[in-house]
Amino acid sequence: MTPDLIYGVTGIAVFAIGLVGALCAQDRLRRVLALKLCSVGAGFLLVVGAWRVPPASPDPVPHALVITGIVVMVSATAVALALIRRLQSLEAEDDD
Amino acid sequence: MMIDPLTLTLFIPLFGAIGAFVFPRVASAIGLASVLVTVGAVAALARDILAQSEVTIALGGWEPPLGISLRADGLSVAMLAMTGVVGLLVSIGAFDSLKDARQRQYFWPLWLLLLTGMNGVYLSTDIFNLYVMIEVIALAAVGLTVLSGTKAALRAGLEYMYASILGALLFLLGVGFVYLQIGRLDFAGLIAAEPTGAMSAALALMVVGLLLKTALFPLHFWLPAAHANATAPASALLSGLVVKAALYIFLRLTTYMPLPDEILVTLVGALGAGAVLWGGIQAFRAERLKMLVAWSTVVQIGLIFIAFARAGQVGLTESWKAAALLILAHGVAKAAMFLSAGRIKDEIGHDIIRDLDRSEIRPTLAQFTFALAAISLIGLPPSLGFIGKWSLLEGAMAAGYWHWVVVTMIGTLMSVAYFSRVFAGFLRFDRMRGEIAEHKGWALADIAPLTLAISAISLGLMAAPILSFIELGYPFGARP
Amino acid sequence: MTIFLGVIIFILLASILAGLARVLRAHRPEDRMLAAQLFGTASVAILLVLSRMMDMRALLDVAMVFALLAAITLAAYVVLAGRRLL
Amino acid sequence: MILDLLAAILIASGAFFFVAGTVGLLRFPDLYCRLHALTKADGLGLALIAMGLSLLAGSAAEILRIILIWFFVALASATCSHLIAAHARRVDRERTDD
Amino acid sequence: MTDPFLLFDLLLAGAIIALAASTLAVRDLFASIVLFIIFGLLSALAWVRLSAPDVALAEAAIGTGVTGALLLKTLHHLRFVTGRLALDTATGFTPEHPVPPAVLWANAALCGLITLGLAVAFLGAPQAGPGFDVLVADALPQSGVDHPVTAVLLNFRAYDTLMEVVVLLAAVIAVWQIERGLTAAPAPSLGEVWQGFARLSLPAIVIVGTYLLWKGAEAPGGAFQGGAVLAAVGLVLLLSRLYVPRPSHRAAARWAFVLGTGAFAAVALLVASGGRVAFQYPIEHAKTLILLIEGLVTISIAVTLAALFHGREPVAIPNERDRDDT
Repeated sequence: MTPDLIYGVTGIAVFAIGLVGALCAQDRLRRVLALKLCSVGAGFLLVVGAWRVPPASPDPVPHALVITGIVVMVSATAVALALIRRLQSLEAEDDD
Repeated sequence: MMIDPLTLTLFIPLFGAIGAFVFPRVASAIGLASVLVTVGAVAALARDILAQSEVTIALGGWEPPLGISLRADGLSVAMLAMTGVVGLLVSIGAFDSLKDARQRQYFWPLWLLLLTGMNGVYLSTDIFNLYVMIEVIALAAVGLTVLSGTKAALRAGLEYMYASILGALLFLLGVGFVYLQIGRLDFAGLIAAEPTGAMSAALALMVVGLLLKTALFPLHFWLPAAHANATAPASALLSGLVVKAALYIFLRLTTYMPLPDEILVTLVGALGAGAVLWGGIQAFRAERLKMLVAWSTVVQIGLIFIAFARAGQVGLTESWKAAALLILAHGVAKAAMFLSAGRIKDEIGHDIIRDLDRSEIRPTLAQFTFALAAISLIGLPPSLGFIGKWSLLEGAMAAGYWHWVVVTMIGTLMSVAYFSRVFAGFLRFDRMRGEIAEHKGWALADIAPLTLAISAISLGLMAAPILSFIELGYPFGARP
Repeated sequence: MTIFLGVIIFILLASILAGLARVLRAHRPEDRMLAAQLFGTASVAILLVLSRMMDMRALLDVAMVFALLAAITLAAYVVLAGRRLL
Repeated sequence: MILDLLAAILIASGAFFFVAGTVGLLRFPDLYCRLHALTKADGLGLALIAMGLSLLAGSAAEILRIILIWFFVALASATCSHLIAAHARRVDRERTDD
Repeated sequence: MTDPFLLFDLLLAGAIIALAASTLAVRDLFASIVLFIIFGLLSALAWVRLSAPDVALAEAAIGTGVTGALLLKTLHHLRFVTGRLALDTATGFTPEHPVPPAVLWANAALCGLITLGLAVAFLGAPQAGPGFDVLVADALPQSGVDHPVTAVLLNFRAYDTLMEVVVLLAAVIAVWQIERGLTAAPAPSLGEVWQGFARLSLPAIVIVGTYLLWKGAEAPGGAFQGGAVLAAVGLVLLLSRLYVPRPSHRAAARWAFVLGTGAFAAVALLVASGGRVAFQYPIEHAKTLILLIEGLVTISIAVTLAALFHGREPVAIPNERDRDDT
């Protein structure tokens, strides 16, 4: 039971939970959350792949990739949330 | 010292986007100029490819697998050229047809970023880099989808956003598995990899992610609304070009990592067949012209995947070429069709197919353009679409895959049927009592789709040189 | 010593989770914000101990960022929830 | 050796205060009491753990950083508990006004 | 001897999975966001355990901090700014087309199968398999920096990083475009305690952000983490209304957004014009160039993240032209 095994399985489970949410969630905001979960799950897999038994230091390339992934994901989230806000405003105007 | 055209192909649209965003007043001029220069760079690159059949640059001087290298061969330059030329003509159309100052101000930077992303995809040789590129494309494309700001467009844009993020994340997880197994991310590593469980999982994840992004039936749910509700230039870019980026990645990936089982190949083809049939039915039932055109994109993607399915077995270069030709043909013709549909909508004021023949205004030139584009999409000779379909059928018949022949023929007949609905609207005059005018006025925006439609037809006459160009640098499999 | 610290971080994490379970069953949204409060302090403690155990000084920076974030998220919540319910 | 023992005692008692804070959170009846228990106990717990770790630390720079972190957490936690309490009170008042 | 981390790791992994599931299962959206934030911070702890402090920093600062603030803001908007409290959005439940439980379970079963397949594939993959370790170690002396992650981000795979900044730029352009003409809610005053805290913490945050950036050359930290922490300054300023964006600030904002991307791309091209390929920094100037790029990128990231949080483009007076052309 090394940490890479434990957290690797965790990452896959988190991705799967996000996948269920992204496919089934009804609420717009919650679907964004589900996609965020997927991205963290994918990040886990890369970080786990980079892990080496201490005292060896881990592989830095996947770390850089995950950082890139995190920044990309925050951009995508911001756009999705802006769309949600805009839509909500338009829908509220129509209902009035 | 000159900078090589390969690098410029990426950086010119990027700097153009920055310029167009920082100086919104002259965004159109900057945008048009950068697209023009990009096409110039692609032309220079094409000359290099003709001379040396492939160009590779290790960025930063770091060779893969540590660094990322860019590689251009015949296929990628063909895609670049298609993107550049279609993009240039759409840009000319947009230069004229985007009236709203705000739309214009945001259209150019987003479109140039999109161009950067697509050029990046066609030159990339690294799967993580491809992930970043498809995200660049996704964000810019969603921005373009919702440019009109209507509620329908925003809803469609949000669905599109969910689909493309999920597709990209599936791809990213696939990248993670590739890293776990082989510890590198470049194409050369993929080619050398042994097929193991982790590699199959990686391939499955990446393929499903890409299918979601290309909207292959039944993952097409986001496409029709997104493409039909965008403004005309944005629709042309989305349908003609953006979908092709994911298709291209699929083509490359499955060349380097063949699908492990014949059944999976058949499954991809079956999904393609489903897309052809279901998309055809929906296109036939569509009420709005742009919706019909969008569904026809679903059909065409299905057709391309049938070509892929034929090509699944090793060594069937002909079918790969058929797929590549269909991709090019669809890019040109669909852009023409969406632009002309947009012109028709602008002139008549609506795009309800049933009421096309009740209009007092008959934008004949736009209608003619639409018909020309339809000829290529249906696959009538001598269009490029015909050549693509023909090589698909030829390959299928030679190998005795009659079921694919039947599906392709049914799809062709259906496309004749649904495009005829539109032609009937164009050609019937008996339901109008009053004067019928030709159009409200000529526009520069008419020239762009017409040029595209004419090239979709006439490129068919140049199919042989195109085919031999695509083969430069051995894009389809290992070199001899 | 390492075993001892291992037990300590386990206890700290368990206490976070127990508190979390309680806070989330609460009815008031303000109660939920206690979770951030709880987390802000205890996770910094965990990071401090981990930096000793794993011999990574960089974790002190992570702890610093955690401490900053807890405060800012909370401020965001109070500002954004501050408008009267309609 | 004695230093290690002292550090262990400090860290253990710090952990004890965290547990106590959580028990308070679980047992106390209303928001204000819970806030009180949590902030006080956890603040003290962190201080004790920080002290214990400072004893184990190798360099002065490390001790300085630990102290800075503790200071900042204390500051943030005080502000946050104030904000939560003030917000809760505002909500309470509005609720009774209605 | 047993592994002192084992229990902690197991508990943390269990908590992460439980939090992920409850993020999506909880009915109340606010609770769901709080759970998500805690989920993110616990994931960052897990990444610390996997010896990835850089990633933990980025996840805590960007993936959880900025994202959490964004989510809270959106929820606030959904609930209040539109002028009415819609019960469905408040509880996060949309009754329009409820998914039949059968579909839900079918989906869950499908995803369960997929998970099982992926888990088998993961367990079958080589443990601590091949990687870039040796390549990076060999190339590090020629990279200009001492910290391997920074070397990968800004030298070996600088192209990816440039495109990542481009994604950020695309996002801010898209958000400005989407949110044109939206109005914001007035915010309450936070009181004296908060003002005091802000006065004390703002300089502290600036110092921490700059420190992270500066340290990136030899230790975990760097442009993205530093930028995110500096963005927190922007968030505090925007939240407490110490800074209100005005239409006249748009030009400056545009420049700030493109500064990092532009400088990064310009440096990449400039070195290419000197007979090298793009991104090939001359070894004697590599450190200077990387620090320059990092500094400018940090500014851009900070401003862009704050702008993403703020959302709409500051427009003068919303008139007919800013509204939709429906």
